[in-house]
Amino acid sequence: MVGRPRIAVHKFSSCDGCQLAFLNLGSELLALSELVEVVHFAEAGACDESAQVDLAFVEGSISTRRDEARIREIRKCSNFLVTLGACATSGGIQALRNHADADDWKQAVYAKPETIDSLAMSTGIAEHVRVDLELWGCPVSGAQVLAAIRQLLFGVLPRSNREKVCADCKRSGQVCVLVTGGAPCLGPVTRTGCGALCPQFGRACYGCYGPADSANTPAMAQRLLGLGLSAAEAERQFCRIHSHSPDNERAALILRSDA
Amino acid sequence: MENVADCFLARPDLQQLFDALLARDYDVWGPVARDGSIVFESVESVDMLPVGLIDQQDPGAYRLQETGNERVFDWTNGPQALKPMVFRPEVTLWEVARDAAGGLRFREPARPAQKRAVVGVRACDLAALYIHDRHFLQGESPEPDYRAQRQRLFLVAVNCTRAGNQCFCASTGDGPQARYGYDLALTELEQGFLVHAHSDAGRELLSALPTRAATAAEVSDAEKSVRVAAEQQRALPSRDLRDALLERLDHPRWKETAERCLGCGNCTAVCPTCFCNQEMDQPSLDGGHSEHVRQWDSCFSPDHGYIHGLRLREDTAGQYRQWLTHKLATWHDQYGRSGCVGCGRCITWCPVGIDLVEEVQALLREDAHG
Amino acid sequence: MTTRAINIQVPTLSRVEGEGALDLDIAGGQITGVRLRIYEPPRFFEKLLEGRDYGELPDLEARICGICPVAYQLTAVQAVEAAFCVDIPAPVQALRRLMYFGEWIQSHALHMHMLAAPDFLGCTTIFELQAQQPAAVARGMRLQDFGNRLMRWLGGRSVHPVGVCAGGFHGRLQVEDLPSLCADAEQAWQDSAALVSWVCGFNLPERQQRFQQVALRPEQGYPITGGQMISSDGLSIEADAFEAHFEEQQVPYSNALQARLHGEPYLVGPLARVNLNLDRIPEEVLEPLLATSIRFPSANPYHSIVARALEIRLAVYEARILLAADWETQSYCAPVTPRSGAGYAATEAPRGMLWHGYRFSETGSVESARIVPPTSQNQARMEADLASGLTEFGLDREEHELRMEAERIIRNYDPCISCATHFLDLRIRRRPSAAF
Amino acid sequence: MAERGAPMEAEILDRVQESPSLFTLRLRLTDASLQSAYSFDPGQFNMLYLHGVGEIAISIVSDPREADTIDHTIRAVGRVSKGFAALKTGDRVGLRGPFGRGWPLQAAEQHDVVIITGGLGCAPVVSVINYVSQRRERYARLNILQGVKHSADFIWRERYDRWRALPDTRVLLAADAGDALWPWHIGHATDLFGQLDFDPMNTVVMMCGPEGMMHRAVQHMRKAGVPAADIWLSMERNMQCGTGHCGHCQYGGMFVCKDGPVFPYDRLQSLFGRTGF
Ligand SMILES: Cc1cc2nc3c(=O)[nH]c(=O)nc-3n(C[C@H](O)[C@H](O)[C@H](O)COP(=O)(O)OP(=O)(O)OC[C@H]3O[C@@H](n4cnc5c(N)ncnc54)[C@H](O)[C@@H]3O)c2cc1C
Ligand code: SF4
Ligand code: SF4
Ligand code: SF4
Repeated sequence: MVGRPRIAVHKFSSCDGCQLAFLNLGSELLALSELVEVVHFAEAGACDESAQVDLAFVEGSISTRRDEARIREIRKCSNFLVTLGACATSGGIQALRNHADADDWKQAVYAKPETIDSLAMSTGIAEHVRVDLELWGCPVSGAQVLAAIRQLLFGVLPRSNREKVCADCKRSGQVCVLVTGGAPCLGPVTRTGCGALCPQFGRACYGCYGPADSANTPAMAQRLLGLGLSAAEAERQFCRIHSHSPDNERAALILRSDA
Repeated sequence: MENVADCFLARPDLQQLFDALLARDYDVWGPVARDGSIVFESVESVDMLPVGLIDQQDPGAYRLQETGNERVFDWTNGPQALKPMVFRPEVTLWEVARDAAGGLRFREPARPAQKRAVVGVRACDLAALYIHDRHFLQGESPEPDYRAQRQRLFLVAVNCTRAGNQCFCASTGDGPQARYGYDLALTELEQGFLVHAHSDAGRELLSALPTRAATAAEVSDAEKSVRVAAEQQRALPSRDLRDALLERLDHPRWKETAERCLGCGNCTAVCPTCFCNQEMDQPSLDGGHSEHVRQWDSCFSPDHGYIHGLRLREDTAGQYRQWLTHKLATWHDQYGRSGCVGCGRCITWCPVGIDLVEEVQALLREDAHG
Repeated sequence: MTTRAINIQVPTLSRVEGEGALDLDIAGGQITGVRLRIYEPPRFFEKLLEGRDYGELPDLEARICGICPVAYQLTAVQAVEAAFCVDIPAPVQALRRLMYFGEWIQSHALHMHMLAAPDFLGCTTIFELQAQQPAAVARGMRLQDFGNRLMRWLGGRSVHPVGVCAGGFHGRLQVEDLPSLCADAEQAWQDSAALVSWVCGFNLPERQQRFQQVALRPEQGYPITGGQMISSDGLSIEADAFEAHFEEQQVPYSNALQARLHGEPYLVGPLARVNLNLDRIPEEVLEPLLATSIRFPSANPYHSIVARALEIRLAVYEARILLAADWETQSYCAPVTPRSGAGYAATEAPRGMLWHGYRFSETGSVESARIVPPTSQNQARMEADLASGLTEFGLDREEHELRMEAERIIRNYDPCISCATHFLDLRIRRRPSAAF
Repeated sequence: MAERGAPMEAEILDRVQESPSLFTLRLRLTDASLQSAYSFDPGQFNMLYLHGVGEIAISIVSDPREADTIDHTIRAVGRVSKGFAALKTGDRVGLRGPFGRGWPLQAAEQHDVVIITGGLGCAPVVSVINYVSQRRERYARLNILQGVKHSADFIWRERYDRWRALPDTRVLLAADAGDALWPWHIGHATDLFGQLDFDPMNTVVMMCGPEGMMHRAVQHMRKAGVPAADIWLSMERNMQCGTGHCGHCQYGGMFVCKDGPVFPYDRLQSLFGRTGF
């Protein structure tokens, strides 16, 4: 990427929280706007969804027929596509419906479900188009996004980080909530990025950054049972923000057959 | 056993130790109870010490319990040794600025110089510190940040008079009594502390404390309680497990343990001798400036054994085997001893309670020998 | 007057939170249909909460909206506490107010500077505004950041914070951060006065409309974490009576339900709050307003942006007081024991009243959940405002002007479509009157 | 060596594209006194730093006699090396080094020399061949055996032609698969072991390449009667610091960065060929 790369920020089904990784940057947002040209970012007022860009950020999951078509168009006009957050990487919290009967759910919330365009599944972007980089986290942090953009501006890929939350937890000098209090902390199977926030607040990690590389979720599931959780309680730990990721599905399946 | 101590400091006078250190411009650190454990923090007053607290340690579990007595050093250890103070979890090694013409100006950051005293250091912590000194300082290229942190330290050791449930330092030859590497050592008795100085700075400080000569009974009391602590411990089968483990690289146990192991690296983070670290750049947004940072790493991290296109240890079994064989076997090749000082931290702080002693026993058990 | 049938599609309404579209029918010089279509995909939150433990609610519900997660968290935990009859100690209540005000400051500052201000200052993005008025933008970002800081202090991060739980807060309060927070609060206090004056200087259109308004009103102070639900027409009820007076309807063109009070559209949000609780705003807060010609109560919907500026000032005012209290490094949390029953709570989210109702099992698991967010309450009011606002603007204006005015009207409500269920895609169909 | 410190600034004097993914950077330290104090042994490496991106271990390929430049041949494989690939003449980089222990070039004098490389052209060995060919009279018979996967991967053909013309020198080339223009052996490099010309008891073997290839070559040399201590291998492991602190390059009890990267086989023997170390 030479010169000022053109960037786009797209939204699909989501809570908008990951876009705030940009909008909450303060003065750094203005500094960023000197480094890149924001071509499309509807929430910030720039609208040109079909413009050819160097770098596209995608927030949100694919959950309607319209989304499916849109993401394919976006892929065509984006050189490098980065997914932002849980929704875009694993379907997000709304993927909880993948395990339920989606029609049933529609009926419960809406009186005239037939007018609602909604697929049975909420899925991550990579299930539909090629993704060049995934930034996990619910939400991704501004620091994470800026670090990735900076490396891309240098013309290199961002450094891979395949550590678990525990690594940051120990580096920041926290005392383990699982070992001292028996809290059902998912830190040992969750990817880093947040800086081990929950343990800093004395509480168990609930896995919002998604399963880490080589997450041994079945062993974690056994440990949760050992801490006294019921199989159903343990299953819910894995079925939360990233229920649709394979590692969590694996653990949930084991626990369901346990229950 | 060498004399445990020569002087006696009455319990009410313990504050004077802190005062004397503060008066000598030390930043004084000591044990405090925080978040259900004992950690080292800045401590100015004895009121902040963990009075009447002991630690109940089991594989994967740590609980503080109240004893109702006045003793302040009856706990054995918490998750940290001296490691975070000398081999810091994250530190900027150097910085670089790029000028408009593309020129690079490298700079090393200023390192802290204020003296720091740590009260409550255990024999195993000292043994581990000695190993880290060998690793970070005594090679061909000493590590500047480690050196700066290390040179600040004044160490007040405590001889253990109670064995933790996971302690096995007697079997590794590293405790429970502090033998080297400290300035002052305390042994806690009913009424006070035996104090022993082991360096010039220690002797100078001791001379400022309101001590009297210890009685023979006090000395023998102290010796006895340290001995009892040693006798109560668990034990590793041998101090030198090098060949025994390297002969068992294909043992089925590695895979069995890997099924339980979460690969989270907590064992390496709490181990006082683990030294692996990774380096990375943290550039400013405009790209003009960058900090080159060093962070604790772990051989359990998938990127640890990565060379382009290949993960040398592709599964947890390989990672666990690397950890254990480095710690207990190939460490001997590097530093003439095992890398384990018997503190038991990796056992307690493992979220699933994988027990190093038990693992070694299982690997050595002939019937299971593949 | 237009005599041809025209069908215009404008694909994107920008600077709103979420995805939606607007269909406008103009026939015979009159607006015959306004349909705010919200097609942000539904996420079925109420359904996915069923069977969950009450303790999970703050983490799950935050994900309804990244812009106002604190609103969802604090409403949910208060409904839990109502169901379990938990008494919340005053310090916890004070910290909740502080955190919630943090969200108001963040959300209002973001809306005012990044979304709304360009409408009144002739530009389209914050980046253009930055080129024109760098000092105002810097001030806005300082304020936004102060709001974020308050949330981070109590929750670790401002989007989906991790500090809130039923009973109070996780962890220990980090009192060492207080001196610098207080210093930031002083700066924010200065900034907020300048902000009010700045906004009052915008060329805001003169409009006078009649509308019903709803806001909370606590026993004392300005509403945020709770209070009686009151309306401009004399309603005064508790949160648990909400369902008896308000109903949600599905309209065929939208994925968001529309709420009505006694069958009528109504307004919630900053303008309704200021109008109904003017007596609760301290004089120091109002001071910068007095130098201008704008007065409340106001029937001009465009005064919402002034109301937001005032609320930022009010939030900073209270934050200064709250931060100065005697805080200690300790846990602020009351014990919670689950029991079966229903729990309701209403709070004032940045965009207006937010209502939650749950039924819990004996063990504290959610049996049913109902959530009514502010944007779905404002939807019908927005349609009404569009009809009268555009007519006043002049229906025979150029289509692009109509489109821009329509977007400006909608944006003025700071609709959070993610909450309601983003991009407005405006279609105007003009027909000669003969077609009817 | 002194305390580990920050990198030194170096300027790219020249950049040569050797093949689509391989390029050579000729560097000079911008501080002239540092440059004149800089000396190294063939087989040692530097940590090269790309601004804001990171450091990677790269062997020095120039001749130690060339006192005013330091050459590196780099293959663009991943994030940092690809970043280096985009640099131009005149750009500045950081350099720390030299690190490690190089080839036993003095010990090898008067001995037969066998150099075996595999995979995609191996820069560290090329520097050895250059070194030996510059001082041809000091060494006895010289054998160069190189295997590539595909004939198209073979680069530096003219260099090999030059080496082939040296006195008492044998150059053996093999490609697993080759096109019609490949005049040399098609098949495994191991097939050519029989054609090597050396006295097993008076030979120094130096090799570099993928570990599987080195493993087969070692077996052959051992079978031919070369003592383990006379077979030298250049090892590659993840490296963060180059100074023996980061722990990433451990191979059993050895730190590849400071105890190697060049090792005599007898030191590697116990683990060599085993996965996971
Ligand atoms: C002693 C030594 C000498 C070397 N000499 C050369 C040389 O002359 N020419 C050359 O092209 N390559 C050489 N390499 C290999 C070179 O270091 C790697 O190709 C390079 O580190 C890959 O980095 P990357 O960021 O481009 O790749 P990525 O695959 O993106 O790797 C990410 C990170 O992992 C580490 N890493 C990955 N592969 C290796 C590796 N093979 N060795 C060490 N660390 C690695 C690095 O920290 C790297 O930044 C040498 C390696 C060693 C150990
Ligand atoms: S608290 Fe959680 S994240 Fe931290 S070390 Fe323990 S298990 Fe890991
Ligand atoms: S600790 Fe876990 S749940 Fe908490 S913020 Fe980090 S990744 Fe998310
Ligand atoms: S290996 Fe375990 S017991 Fe031994 S020193 Fe390390 S943490 Fe302590």
